[in-house]
Amino acid sequence: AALPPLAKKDKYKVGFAQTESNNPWRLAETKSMQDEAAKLGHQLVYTDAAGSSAKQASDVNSMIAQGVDAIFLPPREDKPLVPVILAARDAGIPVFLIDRDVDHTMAKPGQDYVTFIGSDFINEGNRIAEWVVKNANGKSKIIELEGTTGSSPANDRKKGFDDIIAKHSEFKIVASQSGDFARDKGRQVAETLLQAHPEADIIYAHNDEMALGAIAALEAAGKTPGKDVLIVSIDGEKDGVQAIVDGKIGAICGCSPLFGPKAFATMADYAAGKQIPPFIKNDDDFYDGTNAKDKIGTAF
Amino acid sequence: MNRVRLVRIIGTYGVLIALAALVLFGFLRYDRFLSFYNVMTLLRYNSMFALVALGMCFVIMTGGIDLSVGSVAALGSVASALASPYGIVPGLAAGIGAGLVAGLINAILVTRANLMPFIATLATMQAASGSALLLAGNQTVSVSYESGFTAIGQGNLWTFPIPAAIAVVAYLLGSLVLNYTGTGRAVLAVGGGEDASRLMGLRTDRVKFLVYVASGGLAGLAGVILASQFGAGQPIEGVGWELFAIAAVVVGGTLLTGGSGSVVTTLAGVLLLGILFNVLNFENGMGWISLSAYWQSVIRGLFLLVVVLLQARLTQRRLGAL
Amino acid sequence: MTRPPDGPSPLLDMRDIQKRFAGIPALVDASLCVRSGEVHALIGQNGAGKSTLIKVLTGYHRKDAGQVLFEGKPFEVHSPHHAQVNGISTIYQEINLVPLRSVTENICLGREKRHYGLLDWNAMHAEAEGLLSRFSIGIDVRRPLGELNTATQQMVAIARAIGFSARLVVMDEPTSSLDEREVGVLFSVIRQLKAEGISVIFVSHKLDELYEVCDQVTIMRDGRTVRSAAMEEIGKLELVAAMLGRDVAAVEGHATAFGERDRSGIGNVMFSARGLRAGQAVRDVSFDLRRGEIAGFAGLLGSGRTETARLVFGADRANAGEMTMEGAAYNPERPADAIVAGMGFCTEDRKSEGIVPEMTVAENLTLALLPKISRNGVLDEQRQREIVERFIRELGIKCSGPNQKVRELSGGNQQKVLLARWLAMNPKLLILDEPTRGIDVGAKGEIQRLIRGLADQGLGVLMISSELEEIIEGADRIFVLRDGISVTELEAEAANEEKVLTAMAHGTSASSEAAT
Amino acid sequence: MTELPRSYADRDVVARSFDLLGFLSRYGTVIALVLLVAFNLAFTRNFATMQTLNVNLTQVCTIVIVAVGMTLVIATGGIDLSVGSLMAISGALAPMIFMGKILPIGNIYLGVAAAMLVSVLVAGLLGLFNGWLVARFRIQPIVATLVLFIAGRGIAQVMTNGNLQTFRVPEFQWIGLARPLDIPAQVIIMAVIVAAAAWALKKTLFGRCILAVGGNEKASELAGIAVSKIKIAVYGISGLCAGLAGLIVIAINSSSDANLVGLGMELDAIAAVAVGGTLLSGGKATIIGSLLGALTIQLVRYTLLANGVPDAAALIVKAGIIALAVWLQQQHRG
Ligand SMILES: Nc1ncnc2c1ncn2[C@@H]1O[C@H](COP(=O)(O)OP(=O)(O)OP(=O)(O)O)[C@@H](O)[C@H]1O
Ligand SMILES: Nc1ncnc2c1ncn2[C@@H]1O[C@H](COP(=O)(O)OP(=O)(O)OP(=O)(O)O)[C@@H](O)[C@H]1O
Ligand SMILES: [Mg+2]
Ligand SMILES: [Mg+2]
Repeated sequence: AALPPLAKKDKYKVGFAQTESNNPWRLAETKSMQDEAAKLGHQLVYTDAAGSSAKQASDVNSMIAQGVDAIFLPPREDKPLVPVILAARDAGIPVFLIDRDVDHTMAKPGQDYVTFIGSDFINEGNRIAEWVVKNANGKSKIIELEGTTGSSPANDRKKGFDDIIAKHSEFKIVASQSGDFARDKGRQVAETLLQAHPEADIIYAHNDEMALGAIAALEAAGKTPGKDVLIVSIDGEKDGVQAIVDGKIGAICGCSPLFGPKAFATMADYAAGKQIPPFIKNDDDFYDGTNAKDKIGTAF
Repeated sequence: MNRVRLVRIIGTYGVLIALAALVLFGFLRYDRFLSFYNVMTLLRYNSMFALVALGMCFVIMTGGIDLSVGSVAALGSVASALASPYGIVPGLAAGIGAGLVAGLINAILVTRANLMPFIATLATMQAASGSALLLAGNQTVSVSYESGFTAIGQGNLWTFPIPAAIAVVAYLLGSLVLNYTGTGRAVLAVGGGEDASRLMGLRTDRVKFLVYVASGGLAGLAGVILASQFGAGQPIEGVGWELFAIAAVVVGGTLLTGGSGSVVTTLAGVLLLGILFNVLNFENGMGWISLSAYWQSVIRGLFLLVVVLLQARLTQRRLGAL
Repeated sequence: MTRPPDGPSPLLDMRDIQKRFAGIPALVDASLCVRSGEVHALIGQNGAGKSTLIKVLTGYHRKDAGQVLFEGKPFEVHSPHHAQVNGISTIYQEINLVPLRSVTENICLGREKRHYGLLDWNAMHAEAEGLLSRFSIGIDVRRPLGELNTATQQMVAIARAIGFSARLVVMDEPTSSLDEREVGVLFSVIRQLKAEGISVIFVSHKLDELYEVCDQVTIMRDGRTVRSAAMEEIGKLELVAAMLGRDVAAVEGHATAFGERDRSGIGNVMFSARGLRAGQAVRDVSFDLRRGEIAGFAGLLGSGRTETARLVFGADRANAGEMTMEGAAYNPERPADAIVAGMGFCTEDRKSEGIVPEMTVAENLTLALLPKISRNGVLDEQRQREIVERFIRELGIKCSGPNQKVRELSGGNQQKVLLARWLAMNPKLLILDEPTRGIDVGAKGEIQRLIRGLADQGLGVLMISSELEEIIEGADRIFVLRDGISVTELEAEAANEEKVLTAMAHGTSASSEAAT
Repeated sequence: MTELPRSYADRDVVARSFDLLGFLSRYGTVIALVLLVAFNLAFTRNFATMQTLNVNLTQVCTIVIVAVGMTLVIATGGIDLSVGSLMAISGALAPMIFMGKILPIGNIYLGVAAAMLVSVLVAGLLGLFNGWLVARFRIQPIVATLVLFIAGRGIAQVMTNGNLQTFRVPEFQWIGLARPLDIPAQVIIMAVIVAAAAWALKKTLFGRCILAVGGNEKASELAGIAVSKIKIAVYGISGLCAGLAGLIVIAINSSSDANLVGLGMELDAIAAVAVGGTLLSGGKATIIGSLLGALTIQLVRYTLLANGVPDAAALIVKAGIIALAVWLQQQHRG
């Protein structure tokens, strides 16, 4: 089967099947989509899967049943959403994946879905690890605060980071535990790990929220974040970038959730019959001491 | 006497009436609500919950509870995904087998170690979740598309979704067991008075043992469908399924204290809650008010409240005489 | 101890059974020997160990030592199920059925009728109806058991036990919640069983009954079998003496419990009810009660006595009617109101409405007294201890101490704790619903004397009892209820069994008008 | 003779022949705690420090506070699934008040006081609502509180539109950050609550009534106890405790996230109560037990984290320890 076409219209009814709304990053993403739809006058059918791939698939199914014109989908996992992507294709509805891709052995961009717009989580891990290697200044014992166990950003951000660190024998990951992408849990885990590994002097958190939790943990333990312990993370939310400005976080690899403009522009291009590349990469910012102050405006 | 019987009937079938009302509402309000596609995908998706709720229903009728069903389903999905390259039967066997093992552990904890069901199954819930993650290496596990395994979740019998057909068969069997076998009666008797049942010569432990194992097996089967329907074993799926199942069972008019309940109305409870999600999605599509996800949970909570209050009124009258 | 005369080997032979609970002995050296086709009485004071012995026999408790022979072979029972399969069918002291399930299910549970492997409901309903008709009970067997009154439930339990084709039927106080007519029916069924060669173990505190049906008697005291004899060989006084462990002369002294009563102390009307009505059970009940008077409620089972008492105590709300207490209008919305007005209510359903099983004797005893033994919401433990110890002493509650769990007490002692709960609050009006149900003769006398003594001090007592003797001897005035209507009022002097019985069966509301 | 747990007799025999087991079970939770501490002293680096104590105590505070309310609810034979959502509501409400989003309040102290009072009270009121459903309509507690479990977090999210609220308000955050006498403020709060509740359950009329209602509702009603009021009250108290715990969580983190505050708290608290030896069926309860139970669970978590046990395996170990602890607890229960 070929990719279904999209008729050229002024107003579309488009579906946006969000995976969850329990962290600032997702909220920013949703808001960006909604704002852009409102700006362009499209009707956005928005669902929230509350963190369940199965529910997300069912949400997409209900969009297909409602006969939306196109679907924007940030698939929660790379495999479970494939069947509904194919179902949408068969129902003649083009699907645009945003922020996460699916398994290419099961569904192919440009064939089963239009394209994938987003970042590369492994690459984010790589970039932040490279920064650490360059800027550690003799610090070397790393505590890693992982995202939700089993979730793909956690797996990829870990892989991207660990792969680079493995190549530099002077660094050592002394502990790596899940903080569930959440500030409170991140704080508690950091407190415990710092207790058990007092020699640790670098903390790598899979997102800013956990990094902020780690800062609270350090302060409670009487250490100075940024000085005694170097903190790096991923995402680039405002509080995080502000922490760079304050000297508490060393660097953050951005991962922009503001997909709205790019997503709808891509849809318009597709309707206009333009050739869409299979992967539209987000140009993620990278924040560190040199630019945080200037770029804080671009943080979400 | 006639009035009593009437009240009893309304009490039992109240959920059916609510279900009909909700469907009618959806039909009148949304264009494609009763479209073939929507109905079939709805049935396909909710078949998993139906199976889990069936097991839960039996456990609750004995006066117990099984919090582990969600993570056991996740475990089952991983196990069956791992076994799926070997074909449908190994896939099924692995998923159901994993569920049975988990159910067996629950059964042993409850009947041999005499743990309170809430705690025993809470522990199993965590252990099953951990096992699923370990087994899957913290990732989703692809199922094999070659072995035909995906037919269980994605295939059709003529035009009827296979998983829904499985659920229907399971409910028919469940209803038969409950109403026409000694074991079924024993389930209700144990829930109605465990000590009395034991003194009456029932092997209460055996009955409880059976329901937990069955619940585990059904959760495992739901896991197989999960893996097959979505093409992947998912170790972190299944969160909150237990509460969905409990809500469905209660909405279906089964007493949480045990001793009284019905299989058919449990299915109606599942559909009622499942259709509610669907209605909320359709409401979003209307574009009048774009309900945020947050409002949806508020509405779901309120809906549960209304149904439960209704049930309470009816059962209170039904049991008022006691 | 005496063994029964030799003959063919007995059906059941329990020897030197021992059983301890948390170190405290319940059975020290208990033996029981029952022959085929024999009705065997098992008697003893409250807490003597009768129920425990039975539960050892049926595998509910595991014995610590001793030997059981059944049908001549050693019998190691490990569960009630196992006992039932082996032909021992039991009715336990507390009704042990499942209230939410239908009568049929309760009767047929565990031996369902099948048709092609599936349950045959029609056959089961028919069987249930058939069994119940042996007791001349015609009810809708599809109804949940819990909707029936206590007596009918008890009959269902008996029907269930009879329904198993058992070799031995054990009945632990089956008659305590039955009235005379039903007891009669039960006895004819027991005789029928006997004729079929089935043995019966029969536990009861109503000694007169024993002489009617039993062939043999075994007497227990403090966990020991003290005597076993043929029923006709042993007189009633001798029985009592053996139970209590005293000599016959000492027992003879207080044979009648209530004794002669001086009615001059009875005062003015304290409480009155006019035209009470609530649902189907209570349709038109009027009565009054004077200070220091014991008013008895007589009636057949289901005549609405309990329901009336619950209305008076505020446990249920009346649809119509008026009540006055000490001259003022009285309209209780909940039991707390009645307690404030100075009433106490000792329920007939000790297990589900009376005791709090996990709590101690002390806590149970002071449950209705809490506001009085606390200051600013804080409990005064000193006072609690004083009160509890006094009542344990006065009522002779057999327990290891105030801190023993109530559920570990024998049935009769639980009943005493309940009574004490209400006596302790020093009420003006005490409603006693079957106050001596399941209480041994010794204790029964004590309780009856106690009631009388309290009445003498000005307490008004409303006593419901299915034992006609208790009502006629104990009450100063008797109200007879029939089908939820108070039909007759009788003064004690004028009352005799025949009159009361006639009123219970045929009484007209005409005489109730006469009473008002 | 009333209902006996099945193995009453069997257990009795066992208890006599192995007195050791009897002893073990009576002090099951304490022994589990001691063993955990011993294990950590031997194998966990840097364990014997004040800071470790601090970390564990501050982390366990919120669970203990919620578990106290939960213990009372469970003592009446109920259960409260809504605590996590109530934490989220109070956690969302407080910053809105002291940051002046609802009503501009000039004085920061006044604002903070109002924020604390109002948000805890709102949680308490919602608790009363739970109790009302349970007492008035006889809805089974799991279901009655499931309503707010689902809707409550939604309400908190709607209030904040799901957004994170961040703040730096020391006047408020003392509740999570201050250290009078070098003891963290929330630890003191926890200690006071535990002591008060333990005392109330043992020594007061209210406590006795709670246990009576849990032990036999009909009998309590007939003994003149206002069963409905007691039930409503315990759910109210549970709500208050949850509200307070919500404030502590947001104070420590300088931020309130309606999506996450108190997530999963109900199960942690119930597990703590059960491990502590309170019967989930009601009628028997121990507050100190719940404290010990929470500490045990906390220490297990700490041990596993500190020793680098991966999350997945940690889940299994934790499950095993909970089951074992409750089983041990149950052995001496008469
Ligand atoms: N489960 C138990 N735990 C502890 N003690 C018990 C238990 N069951 C019975 N007992 C004790 O064993 C003794 C015998 O009790 P049992 O119930 O056998 O008496 P009974 O002869 O049937 O009395 P009643 O006539 O009052 O029914 C009593 O002292 C009682 O307290
Ligand atoms: N729970 C119930 N459900 C339905 N009917 C009931 C219930 N309890 C009692 N009844 C009916 O109410 C009527 C009066 O019962 P009640 O218990 O007051 O009689 P009673 O004279 O006190 O007899 P008992 O000796 O059994 O206490 C009976 O017809 C009985 O069947
Ligand atoms: Mg007895
Ligand atoms: Mg009665």
